[in-house]
Amino acid sequence: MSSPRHRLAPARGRTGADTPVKAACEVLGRRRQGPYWVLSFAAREIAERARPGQFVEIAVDAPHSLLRRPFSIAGVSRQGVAAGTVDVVFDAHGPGTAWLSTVATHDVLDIVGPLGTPFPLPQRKVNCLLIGGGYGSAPLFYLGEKLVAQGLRVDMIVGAATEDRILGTIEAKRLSATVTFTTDDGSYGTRGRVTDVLADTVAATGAGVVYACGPNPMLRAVSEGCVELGVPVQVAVEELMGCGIGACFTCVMPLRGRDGEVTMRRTCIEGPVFNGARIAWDETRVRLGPTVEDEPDEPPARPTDAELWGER
Amino acid sequence: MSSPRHRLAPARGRTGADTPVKAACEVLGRRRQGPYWVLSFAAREIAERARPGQFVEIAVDAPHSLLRRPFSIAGVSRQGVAAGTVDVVFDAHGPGTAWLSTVATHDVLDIVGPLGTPFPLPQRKVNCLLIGGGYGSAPLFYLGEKLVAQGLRVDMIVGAATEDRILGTIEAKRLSATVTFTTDDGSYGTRGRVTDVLADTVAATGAGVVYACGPNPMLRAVSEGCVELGVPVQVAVEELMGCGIGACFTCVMPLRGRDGEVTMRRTCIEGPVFNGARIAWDETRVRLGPTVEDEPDEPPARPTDAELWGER
Amino acid sequence: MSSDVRRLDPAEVAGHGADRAEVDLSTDLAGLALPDPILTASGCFASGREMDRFYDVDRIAAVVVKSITREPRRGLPTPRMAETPSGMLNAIGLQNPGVDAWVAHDLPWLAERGVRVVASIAGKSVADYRAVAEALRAADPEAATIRAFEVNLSCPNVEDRGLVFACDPSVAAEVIRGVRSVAHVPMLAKLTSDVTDIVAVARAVVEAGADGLTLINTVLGMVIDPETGRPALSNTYGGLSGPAIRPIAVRNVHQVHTAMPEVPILGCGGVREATDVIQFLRAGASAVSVGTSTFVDPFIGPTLVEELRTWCAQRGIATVRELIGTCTPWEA
Amino acid sequence: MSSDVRRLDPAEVAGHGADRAEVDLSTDLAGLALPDPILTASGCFASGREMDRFYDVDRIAAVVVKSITREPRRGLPTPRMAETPSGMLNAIGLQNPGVDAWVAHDLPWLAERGVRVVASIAGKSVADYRAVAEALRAADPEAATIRAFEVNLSCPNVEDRGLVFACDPSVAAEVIRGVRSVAHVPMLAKLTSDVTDIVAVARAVVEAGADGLTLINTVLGMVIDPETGRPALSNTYGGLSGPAIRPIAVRNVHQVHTAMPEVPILGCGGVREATDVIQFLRAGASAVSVGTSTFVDPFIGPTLVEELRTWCAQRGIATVRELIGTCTPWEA
Ligand SMILES: Cc1cc2nc3c(=O)[nH]c(=O)nc-3n(C[C@H](O)[C@H](O)[C@H](O)COP(=O)(O)OP(=O)(O)OC[C@H]3O[C@@H](n4cnc5c(N)ncnc54)[C@H](O)[C@@H]3O)c2cc1C
Ligand SMILES: Cc1cc2nc3c(=O)[nH]c(=O)nc-3n(C[C@H](O)[C@H](O)[C@H](O)COP(=O)(O)OP(=O)(O)OC[C@H]3O[C@@H](n4cnc5c(N)ncnc54)[C@H](O)[C@@H]3O)c2cc1C
Ligand SMILES: Cc1cc2nc3c(=O)[nH]c(=O)nc-3n(C[C@H](O)[C@H](O)[C@H](O)COP(=O)(O)O)c2cc1C
Ligand SMILES: Cc1cc2nc3c(=O)[nH]c(=O)nc-3n(C[C@H](O)[C@H](O)[C@H](O)COP(=O)(O)O)c2cc1C
Ligand code: FES
Ligand code: FES
Repeated sequence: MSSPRHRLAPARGRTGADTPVKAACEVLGRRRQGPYWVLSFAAREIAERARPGQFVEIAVDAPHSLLRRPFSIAGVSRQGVAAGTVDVVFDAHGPGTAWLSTVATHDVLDIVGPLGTPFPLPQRKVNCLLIGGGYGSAPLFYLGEKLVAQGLRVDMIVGAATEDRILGTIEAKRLSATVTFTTDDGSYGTRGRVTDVLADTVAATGAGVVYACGPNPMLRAVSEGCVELGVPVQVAVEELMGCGIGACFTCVMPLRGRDGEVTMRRTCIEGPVFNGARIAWDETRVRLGPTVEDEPDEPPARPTDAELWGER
Repeated sequence: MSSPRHRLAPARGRTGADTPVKAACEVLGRRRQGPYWVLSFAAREIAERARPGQFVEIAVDAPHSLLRRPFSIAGVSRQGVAAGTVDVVFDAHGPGTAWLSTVATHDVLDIVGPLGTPFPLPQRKVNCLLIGGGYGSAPLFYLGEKLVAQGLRVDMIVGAATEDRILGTIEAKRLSATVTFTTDDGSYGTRGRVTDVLADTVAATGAGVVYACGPNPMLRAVSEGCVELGVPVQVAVEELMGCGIGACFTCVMPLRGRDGEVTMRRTCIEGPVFNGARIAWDETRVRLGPTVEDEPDEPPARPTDAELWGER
Repeated sequence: MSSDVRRLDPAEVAGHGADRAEVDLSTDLAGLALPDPILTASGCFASGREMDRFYDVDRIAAVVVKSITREPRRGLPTPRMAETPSGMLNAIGLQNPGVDAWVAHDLPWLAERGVRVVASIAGKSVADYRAVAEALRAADPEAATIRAFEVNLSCPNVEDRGLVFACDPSVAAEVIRGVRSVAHVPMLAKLTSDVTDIVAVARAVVEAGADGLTLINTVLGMVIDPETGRPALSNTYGGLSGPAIRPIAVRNVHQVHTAMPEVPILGCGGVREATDVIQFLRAGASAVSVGTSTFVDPFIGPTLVEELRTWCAQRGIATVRELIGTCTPWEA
Repeated sequence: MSSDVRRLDPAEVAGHGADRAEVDLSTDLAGLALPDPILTASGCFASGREMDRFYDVDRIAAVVVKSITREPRRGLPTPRMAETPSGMLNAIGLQNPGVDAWVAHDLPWLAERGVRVVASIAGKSVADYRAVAEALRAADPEAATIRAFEVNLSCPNVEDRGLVFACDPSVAAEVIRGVRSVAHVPMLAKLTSDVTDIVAVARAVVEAGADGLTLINTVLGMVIDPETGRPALSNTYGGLSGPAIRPIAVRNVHQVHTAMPEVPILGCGGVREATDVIQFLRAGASAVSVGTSTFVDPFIGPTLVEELRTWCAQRGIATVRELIGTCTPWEA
């Protein structure tokens, strides 16, 4: 790809590995993946700093739109010909994402990132169950690669409303020891929600930790399921974001501290990855989607949150 | 050009020859002409109805922009391979015109037109002097073709600030018996304003009518010059337009009626072509630009407004 | 496609759903029966004739004509407008031919074309307003064409800048009483949002005899040319309109409807798409009027009617009237 | 490039004109000397620390921090925001840790970083406001960090919806007198445009002891989800901000400056580009504060400073102060 990348101004911001930058990013490609779009862009500083679970904020040029749009980082390349590339996977449903689905290779996007908290990686050996819903699976593949590279066993549950909305069947199979697919209508895999198979899968895979990303009602159900099962759970939530950088306080989730007190935490800077057991779901507007039907028999001993990554 | 024109919806509106339509128009090309842009688009209904002096209103997609932008029709093709093509010439100076300078061939523009009053054509044989300033020359070439086709002699004065802002040197020479170029800085043709050469040119060409298009201060000077010379003058003025279709009353010019009373007339529907002698320039914000320096000696007998086209 | 080119085209949407034809779009606005809830906004549709070049304007549910004053008004000098982010600023100064000329020239044309007219009345004094209403009643005593009055209490562009009737509940009420005493048709009071308490003004004019309310007129604003330091408008200040003010307009409608659910409201401000109409209806409006969007799309009225029909059909909504006032606040 | 990607980049413009370095951007805001006229807007820069991830926030002329209340505030439930045409609507409910926690955690960091702070004070009663001011004075008696107070009289999101201090001149004045009695730094009163007569409110608070005014806070608005009929915000109404309201803000500044030319004004509302800053200065503001645009561009503050420098240099303007109040209305 003959790229005018050298003409782009350097990203603005600090050089620290944990700080976000604002960069003019050349679009390297945009392609369909099932019902979703995969967008790749050149963003060396973001690629170097990104960790799974973090997101970027992309300025969109949709009519009369003002605010950036947040997207989870679905993957980065740090080496080789594609070094400095960042991918996001998105669903074109509103004006901003519709506009994004029309950008052309070599267009330049204004992007801020990486933002938010990454998924914490286990500090000890444990089997990891990754649960993705819709485009929420994208960042989990990125996480899964890290976990596998760390020598951990990864299993997945990938859910969607219908077969054609399942993201990354092949990636899921390649990455994980086992994959369970669920669809609401049974058009692919097990009929039902991801939580319908949660307990069985945890039991079957000996999962010691669950990571989930997808619609908030799914995350609520997964979190509550994991609490019942006694499995630590980290979820990457979505909330309306005015800024994505911690400045506006629009994106809050109620989190219960160890003292039981609930405080409103900004999803964009204290999240989007939260301990799912700590979210005071009752105080959110997130209505329980699917419910866990089966009670697990005799859960195996598993590491606690504290053992895994210190308290979060 | 392999065109998806057949996919475009038909223009909306009435079928009468004197009514405007709203059409989705495919861009056929966009090219530089000196400092200006020439934009060609497919608009069969507009091409068929357009007459010189009329304009179109183009919806622009500049950030946060709402209103259409008006542009004089610089030419149309009614026959041959380019049938149904309309050209406009524009200067990219603000966000709307900057955006327009980025449209690509096959893009679809939303255009309303033709709008406004055309230049009235003389009903008797008379020499015509056409005076254009900047991009204002564009519609005059279109007018000039009509006049020449009617067997009339056409002469031109083409003015601009500097040589590189003169539009259509070749077109001007091809069309007219004589062309006088003026530039403010003398970089091309006569140094000065178009009005500096007005009296001489009128005398030399025996012009019986003046048509002018360009910045309003130039039109004021030309109008006042023509009044002094006793030559009928038709000018196509510019005023801020909210709608271009007569609905908002933002675009008014003060016109003096035969009774001496001044009324505010909408440029978009009762203009943009007005009898320059009727405009109450004193009551406008248009400050006199150039002034006519030389008094003409003994102007030849010329047809009056009434004789040319009935009172306007 | 351009920013204000709409995606949905009536020709396209006409194919969808079998029940489109069955959707009942009719509504009632303060006793005025309307085939659909899409009206024009005063000052944004001129006399009606200009728009008739594009399509038969009797297709419009009702045309709210440009405000009419007792005497002819020349209006303000240019510049009269400026574009703003997602909006525009205008100061026209109520240019109009005066009620006598309007009755002589515009009314007959509208009558002949069978247009349902809402006559917008403006003035500098209570006597002015009443005189216009009287002249209109005299010209159309049977209300064959003029089906309602809209009393423009809120134009910020009149010469006497201190006097914006709609800013003072008692002054506004006085005007309404004046017009009421001679009005032979339902009367809407058009208010401005530029007040501390819109509900207080609304209450005052309703008590004075307004049959309904038009909410809202433009919001007072200003643009300065950074280079010259001159106001963009010759009048210094002007009225802000268009999508930029839509959230302000919806809020006003909701506030007034919540306080006085029985008062019919004509919603106005930034309507551009069918979903905007739905917002106004749910907030409590019985119909909407479309202003600035007409400048961008002369076909906006008929287009919105078709979009609205499709929107309702797709959701199994049998009549738009069932949407009015159906905004449900979140439980605390 | 995207709609809100700005064309001018400081790195690019830095090359222009030899006199850029000589342009004097410094200004004075009610006795507070500032190196340039670009401040942050309350509630749009959090505590300062979040933005310091991008650049040294002590580069900002002054940081107006998120409004501080006596007690900690949890704020409102989500949804707290909605996008609108060229703007946004928000209802945060003044989430903040309370003055004690702010003094304990935020102030020391700001002090250490040498940030010039304007402390925004909010409350539910005069006593509340005064208590916050007292606590702030106690924490920084020498005004080493807290250089001014901004009294937020206009937040429409407090629980007690009837009580918007800035809507009533006498109530607003009472708050200002309360804070004045304990304030040790210049005090700005932040007003809302949602009143019938902004000049009356401005006059009342100035007479009560405000050293300057911040104009304006957000404009009350509403968005309804057309599908569900729910307000887009859990609070039903929210504050409209961003470029959409800029013409309203400029008008307020011009009105108040025209009536009281000697009163310093901090302009606020929809600032996005250098030319917007010029509009506010010409309308009569001594400086501006930037809110919503920060959400779109974290670097907006430093960028505006560079753009402003270039704008002035290109026009031979030696000091931005010479622009203040230089709007010349058209001759009639
Ligand atoms: C941390 C985070 C990560 C995300 N990752 C992805 C991703 O990887 N792929 C993807 O397709 N989408 C993702 N989303 C959702 C995505 O941001 C929205 O789909 C997008 O903003 C919608 O913009 P729109 O203009 O198309 O739609 P509209 O609905 O018109 O947007 C209007 C406003 O609502 C906001 N909004 C709408 N939907 C959402 C949502 N679900 N979450 C947050 N804000 C929303 C928009 O940002 C905008 O401000 C993520 C959201 C968050 C918060
Ligand atoms: C009848 C008519 C015919 C015209 N024909 C041509 C033409 O053939 N070629 C050409 O280059 N220009 C023409 N213009 C001017 C052209 O419309 C403006 O240059 C254009 O609208 C500027 O838009 P912008 O967004 O680039 O600039 P901005 O200055 O940012 O525009 C802001 C607003 O001001 C209006 N505006 C700005 N300049 C003018 C102007 N000179 N006249 C009217 N409105 C203006 C815009 O329409 C817009 O509403 C014509 C104007 C009129 C009224
Ligand atoms: C150019 C223009 C002229 C207007 N003239 C009038 C008028 O004469 N009488 C009136 O009551 N309202 C007038 N208005 C206000 C509109 O009727 C309407 O209330 C306002 O523009 C908000 O609606 P919109 O956002 O759909 O334009 C005018 C508005 C514009 C933009
Ligand atoms: C998310 C958000 C939170 C805000 N919080 C406060 C606040 O706590 N105190 C205050 O005085 N103003 C607050 N404001 C108002 C801003 O300070 C500013 O007055 C307003 O947004 C207009 O400026 P803008 O258009 O530049 O955003 C807030 C605005 C927004 C958008
Ligand atoms: S989105 Fe602004 S604080 Fe999180
Ligand atoms: S531009 Fe609207 S009436 Fe002429």
